[in-house]
Amino acid sequence: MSAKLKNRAETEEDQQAAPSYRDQLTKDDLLEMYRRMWLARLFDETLYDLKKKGRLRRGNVYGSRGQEAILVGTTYPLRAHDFVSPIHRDMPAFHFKGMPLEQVMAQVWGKATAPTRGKDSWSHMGDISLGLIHSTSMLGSTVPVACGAAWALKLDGKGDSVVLTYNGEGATATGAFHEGANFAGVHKLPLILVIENNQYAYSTPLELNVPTGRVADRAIGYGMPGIVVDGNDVLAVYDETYHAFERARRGDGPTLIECVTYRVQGHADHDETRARQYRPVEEIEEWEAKDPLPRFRNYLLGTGNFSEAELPEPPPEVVRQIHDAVEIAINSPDPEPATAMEDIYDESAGVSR
Amino acid sequence: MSAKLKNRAETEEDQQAAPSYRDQLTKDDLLEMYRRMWLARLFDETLYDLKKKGRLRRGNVYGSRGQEAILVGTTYPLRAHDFVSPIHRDMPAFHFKGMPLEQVMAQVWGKATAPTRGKDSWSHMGDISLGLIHSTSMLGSTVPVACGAAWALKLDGKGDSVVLTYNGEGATATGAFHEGANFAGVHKLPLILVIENNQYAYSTPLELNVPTGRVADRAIGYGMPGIVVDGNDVLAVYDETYHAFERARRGDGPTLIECVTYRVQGHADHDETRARQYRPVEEIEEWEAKDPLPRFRNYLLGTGNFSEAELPEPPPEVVRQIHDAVEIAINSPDPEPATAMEDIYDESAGVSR
Amino acid sequence: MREMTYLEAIRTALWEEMERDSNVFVLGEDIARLGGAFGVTAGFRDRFGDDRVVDTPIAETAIVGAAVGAAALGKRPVAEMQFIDFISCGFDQVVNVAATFRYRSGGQVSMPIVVRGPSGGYVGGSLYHSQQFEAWFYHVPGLKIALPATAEDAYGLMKAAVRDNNPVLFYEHKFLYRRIKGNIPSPETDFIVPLGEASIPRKGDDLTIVTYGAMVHFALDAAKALEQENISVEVIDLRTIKPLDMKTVLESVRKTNRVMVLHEAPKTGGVGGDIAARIAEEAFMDLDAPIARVAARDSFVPFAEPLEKYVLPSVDEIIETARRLHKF
Amino acid sequence: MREMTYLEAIRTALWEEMERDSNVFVLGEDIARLGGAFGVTAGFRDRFGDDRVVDTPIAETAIVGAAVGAAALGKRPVAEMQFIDFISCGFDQVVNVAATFRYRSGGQVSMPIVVRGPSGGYVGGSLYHSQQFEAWFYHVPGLKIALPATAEDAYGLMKAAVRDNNPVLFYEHKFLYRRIKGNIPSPETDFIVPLGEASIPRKGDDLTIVTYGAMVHFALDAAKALEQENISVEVIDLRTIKPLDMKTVLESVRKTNRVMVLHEAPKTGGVGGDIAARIAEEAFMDLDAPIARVAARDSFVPFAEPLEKYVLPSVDEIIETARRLHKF
Ligand SMILES: Cc1ncc(C[n+]2csc(CCOP(=O)(O)OP(=O)(O)O)c2C)c(N)n1
Ligand SMILES: Cc1ncc(C[n+]2csc(CCOP(=O)(O)OP(=O)(O)O)c2C)c(N)n1
Ligand SMILES: [Mg+2]
Ligand SMILES: [Mg+2]
Repeated sequence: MSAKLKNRAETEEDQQAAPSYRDQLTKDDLLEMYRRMWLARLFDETLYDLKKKGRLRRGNVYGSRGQEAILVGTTYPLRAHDFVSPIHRDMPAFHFKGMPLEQVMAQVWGKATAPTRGKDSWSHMGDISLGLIHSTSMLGSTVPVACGAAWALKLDGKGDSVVLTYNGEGATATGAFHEGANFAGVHKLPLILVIENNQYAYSTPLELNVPTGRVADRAIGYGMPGIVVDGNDVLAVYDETYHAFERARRGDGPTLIECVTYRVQGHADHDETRARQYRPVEEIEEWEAKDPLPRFRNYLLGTGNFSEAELPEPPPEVVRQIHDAVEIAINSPDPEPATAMEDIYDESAGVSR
Repeated sequence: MSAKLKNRAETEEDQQAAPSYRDQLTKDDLLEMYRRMWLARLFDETLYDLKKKGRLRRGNVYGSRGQEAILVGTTYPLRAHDFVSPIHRDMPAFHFKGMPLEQVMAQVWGKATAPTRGKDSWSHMGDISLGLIHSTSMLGSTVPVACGAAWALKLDGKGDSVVLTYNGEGATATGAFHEGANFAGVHKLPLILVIENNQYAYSTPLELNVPTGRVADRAIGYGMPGIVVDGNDVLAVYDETYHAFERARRGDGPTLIECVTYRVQGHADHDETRARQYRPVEEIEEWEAKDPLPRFRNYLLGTGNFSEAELPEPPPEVVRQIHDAVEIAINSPDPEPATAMEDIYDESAGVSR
Repeated sequence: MREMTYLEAIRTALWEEMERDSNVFVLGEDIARLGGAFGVTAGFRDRFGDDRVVDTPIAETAIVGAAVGAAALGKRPVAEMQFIDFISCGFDQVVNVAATFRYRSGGQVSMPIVVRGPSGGYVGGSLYHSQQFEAWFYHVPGLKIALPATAEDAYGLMKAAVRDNNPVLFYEHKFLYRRIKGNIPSPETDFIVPLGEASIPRKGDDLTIVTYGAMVHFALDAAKALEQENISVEVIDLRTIKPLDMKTVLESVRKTNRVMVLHEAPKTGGVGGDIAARIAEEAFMDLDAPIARVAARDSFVPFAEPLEKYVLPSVDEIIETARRLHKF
Repeated sequence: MREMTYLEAIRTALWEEMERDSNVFVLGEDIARLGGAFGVTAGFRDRFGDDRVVDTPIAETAIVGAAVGAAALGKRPVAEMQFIDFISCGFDQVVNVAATFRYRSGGQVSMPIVVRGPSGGYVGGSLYHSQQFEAWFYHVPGLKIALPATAEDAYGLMKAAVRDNNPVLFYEHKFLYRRIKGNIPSPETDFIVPLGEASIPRKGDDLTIVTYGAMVHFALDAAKALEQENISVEVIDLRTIKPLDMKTVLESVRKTNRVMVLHEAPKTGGVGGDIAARIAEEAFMDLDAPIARVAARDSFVPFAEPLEKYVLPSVDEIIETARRLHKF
């Protein structure tokens, strides 16, 4: 009845049998991943900076600094027909899944050109045609929705498509997370639960949301593999995500991947001061030293396949890309007031009789 | 950080070290447990019978037939200052925790003398002075409430008191169960989660609520021991419950005890026909043969300490007890209509200024 | 024409919609193997298979959420709450995920889901199997709410709900499930009852009762009794409260000049207050008497029969209120 | 007297109640180590310790449920929702567990819990950080609901809420947190504001505005402007909508004969409909004009400033409506 599940990473045979997908990455792939890590970093830095300068008008900035390896490593294996549901700390993921950067920025500025047309803020957006599923503020609530998306794919015979959700370790305490993860486990849905375990939920340390300190322990009850991976190692994250994709595509059901990392900044831009009070500054410094960007760069240099010049810090085209997107967003039109009343209902006839 | 938890029953050293509390039960204890098993059985049979005869007026009967060993084994270690929250299939547990049987029956008949004074039905009752915490219909929702009760005990320095909740295996799929169990794990509360795994939630087989088929697997994520015990063996259940009590009293936090059993009847009295259609009749028969009552009786006889005459089937005083309670309940007054508007608010002044 | 009970009418509507459109599927607790606690989906699993008739874990948040996710990808899920009372456990998904989805998507995504289940009292269901808290959802933009009173409407509204591109909460009344029958048009007629159109099951001149759900039958009983007293009552069955057919209501009020709003939910904060306020706003000068509200007392639905009777509205109360209105 | 902001007043009231009664404790997300997202419980952990200032997992159902369980055993918990919007995730515990507990216990058990948190719009919080869906709870028997508009009331109502033996939902308005100040009586006076008593922050003769929460300030601004036009406005601040002080409302209406009900929540299904219906029932003959309702448009609270402004009520809208009422 109950196949006792072990964490895959702990199963030796499995580890040996598993192909290392990272070895199949080309030099172009690696350069693109490097570029994306920088894009995420600069996205974060730019918005922090503009917020400080009072140029953001409204809304908070939930930074992903230090978590770039997760965003890049989990999105890189995705194809157009896969689905992703990013949450507050995953803004760059929208772009990595196909949303033009100026649209992501337009959302930050609440512009008419944003996917929500200024209706909602920050990460509460999506674009189904790009495989981006909208989330709400309520933590954990994307998981049930992702189950439904996976069910739709199943009904349409799209067995090759996979749905990926992000959650912080704190969000795994919610009932919504549990009901969704359990639903996925029961019905063996093609779902990947990426947990960004950055050690804190706002001010709340890991152990106050996750009793064992190990989110992957939850996976056992859901009958799915629970993988623990170094979340600051982009290629390790890539590898585990790829494995999970393969598993889902084979019909073997969902996987939980706990990416262990650290939130080096405050919970949001307004939290910088307090975030250095409710936790040890040494802890922050320790993790800043594990910054995934120089780490990846050093790795690439170490392979001997890359020159210093090929790995600029930052890549100038990324700087330009971010800059242009911000400019476009800022210069885009605000929504007309009366559009506030549009799209509450779909007024179309529905399906024909 | 994360102590890898094993199911205690699987840890050999632990099993050897653990004292067998059942050995400390006296002959009187065993006779009392035998009597209680019969009380639960007759409670069930009587209400089924009266419902069939149309004498119940309103409400369904959720039977506990076949699950008596759990009700008796988990309540026997309880002291007056412990707390219990029974749910729909646990009606006899109210009595085992101190509620006079005629009161339990009065609740079934919606009488003015019932703990809810006719306001609510079946198991949605309690008596805080007896350590019985009220539940609602919404499955899983007692677990958060139990956490709060445990917190109150903690604030009052009543470290010796323990809170015990019941849930079906199906209810462990709810968000409320998860949030409560996780809360208890995080705060190491003196809570015992008894899971009556009777293989079905209404018509839904175990695996559609519990992906691994093993509820105890969930305990791992909650950082608590997850024990699996033969739910038809009253002394095994007693032993494991006692262990969990000791653990809670030592300050070692919550325990999940999965009692494996079977719902030999329908989900409720109205479900008898369909319950033999949505599952194999052979399965039912197989489990009927594992009836915990004859099993316990045979065990007692086998010890050589009991004569056949000491273990009547059923004990006549229990028959009388049930009969009397029903008579009292039926002859008790109905609530006055206008009392429907009482106790919506506590009109008293609250705490003094 | 096919004679069927209210319950069979719902079952038939769902069945036919699943036959018609392979995007329609049903999910919920015990709906496949059991065919639902009340049998609304009996036989569905054999006909449509496990992929379109989905037994779920006990998890209302996941049930509603899964419906939302499937709808975002073009499906038309119908989610059952075993009792509508349990919608409180999936509340966030209804009000914050489903209702807002189209809005948040800037109009890109439609949300054609139906959340249905047995509601209402008068069957001894007690606090958690008798609720009709439709007012919670009435307050939330983006939702629609249907509460059929007859078998025909249950059939026609369910078809409209499944075909609508918005989230529809479908309050079936368990008291009516097997108590009433109706003549259901044959599937070829493709009969539906559009959401947002009230019906007038009884015409009258002296006063209007605006109501919905099981209370329609109470209103009709009262109207019949009042006929003896030469009080001519018009009964409006709203059928859906969201959208709300104020046109029909106002036309009637302008004719009768006296109106009673009637519902089964507790009076305070019920939909009746809002409807009364709208009538007062839009037909103030037409009113010859204060608008009366008849509703449950502000309590929970208790278990014991004398208590339940005391709390829920009765035909007698409607009659008395009508007399008072008429005399005013 | 101590001058403090609205937020400090709440913080001080909670602090003093915890000093006074060791049964009072607070729980919620980030309330101990952080002192709360807005700092309402800043410093509490140091003073009262981890047992009485409890950082919880992200689990609103568990937070409300734990409050309920502790209250059943005699404690007086105050649970924070980091934003009141997240109460949708603990909804079942509020409406089905807390609200009903005393009833289900046949009167044995009291349920002295407070569920509090920042609510309301006008700060760019968007759909999930701007809600004021108090109407959901207004409809549920067994609950009380306070929505203070001033620092003094925030202080006095919080003290009353903590001391009350029933579940109280305490809607703090985040727009007011640091924007307004008040003079708070010293603790020795043991000042409280009883639940269920409206205040009249401005007397007037021509029309009455019945409102609560942040809208009180909008009403006062409008009244001031209307004074220029010789329209004398009486403003009633309900302070709690459950219990509802109809006595004060009716007295005012009988004097002014014209009334506007004003709230920040969407109009349809809002508390305003119920209050308007009650006024019409109880003072029909005193009304010289239809009761007006001013509320948010039936939409969600959108993010972009032009959109948020369009949806939420404005002082201008109140002024225009008052003029219309006055002319009627
Ligand atoms: C249901 C719910 N409760 C509370 C919040 C408020 N909140 C927003 S972010 C956050 C912390 C999230 O922590 P975690 O899940 O670990 O993600 P992280 O921010 O660390 O990436 C909280 C409590 C929320 N958004 N949703
Ligand atoms: C939240 C919620 N959803 C649905 C129900 C309807 N319901 C009542 S009992 C039941 C099955 C319970 O199964 P399980 O938890 O295994 O307990 P058992 O009846 O087998 O003892 C269901 C679905 C409910 N009471 N609460
Ligand atoms: Mg985190
Ligand atoms: Mg079961």
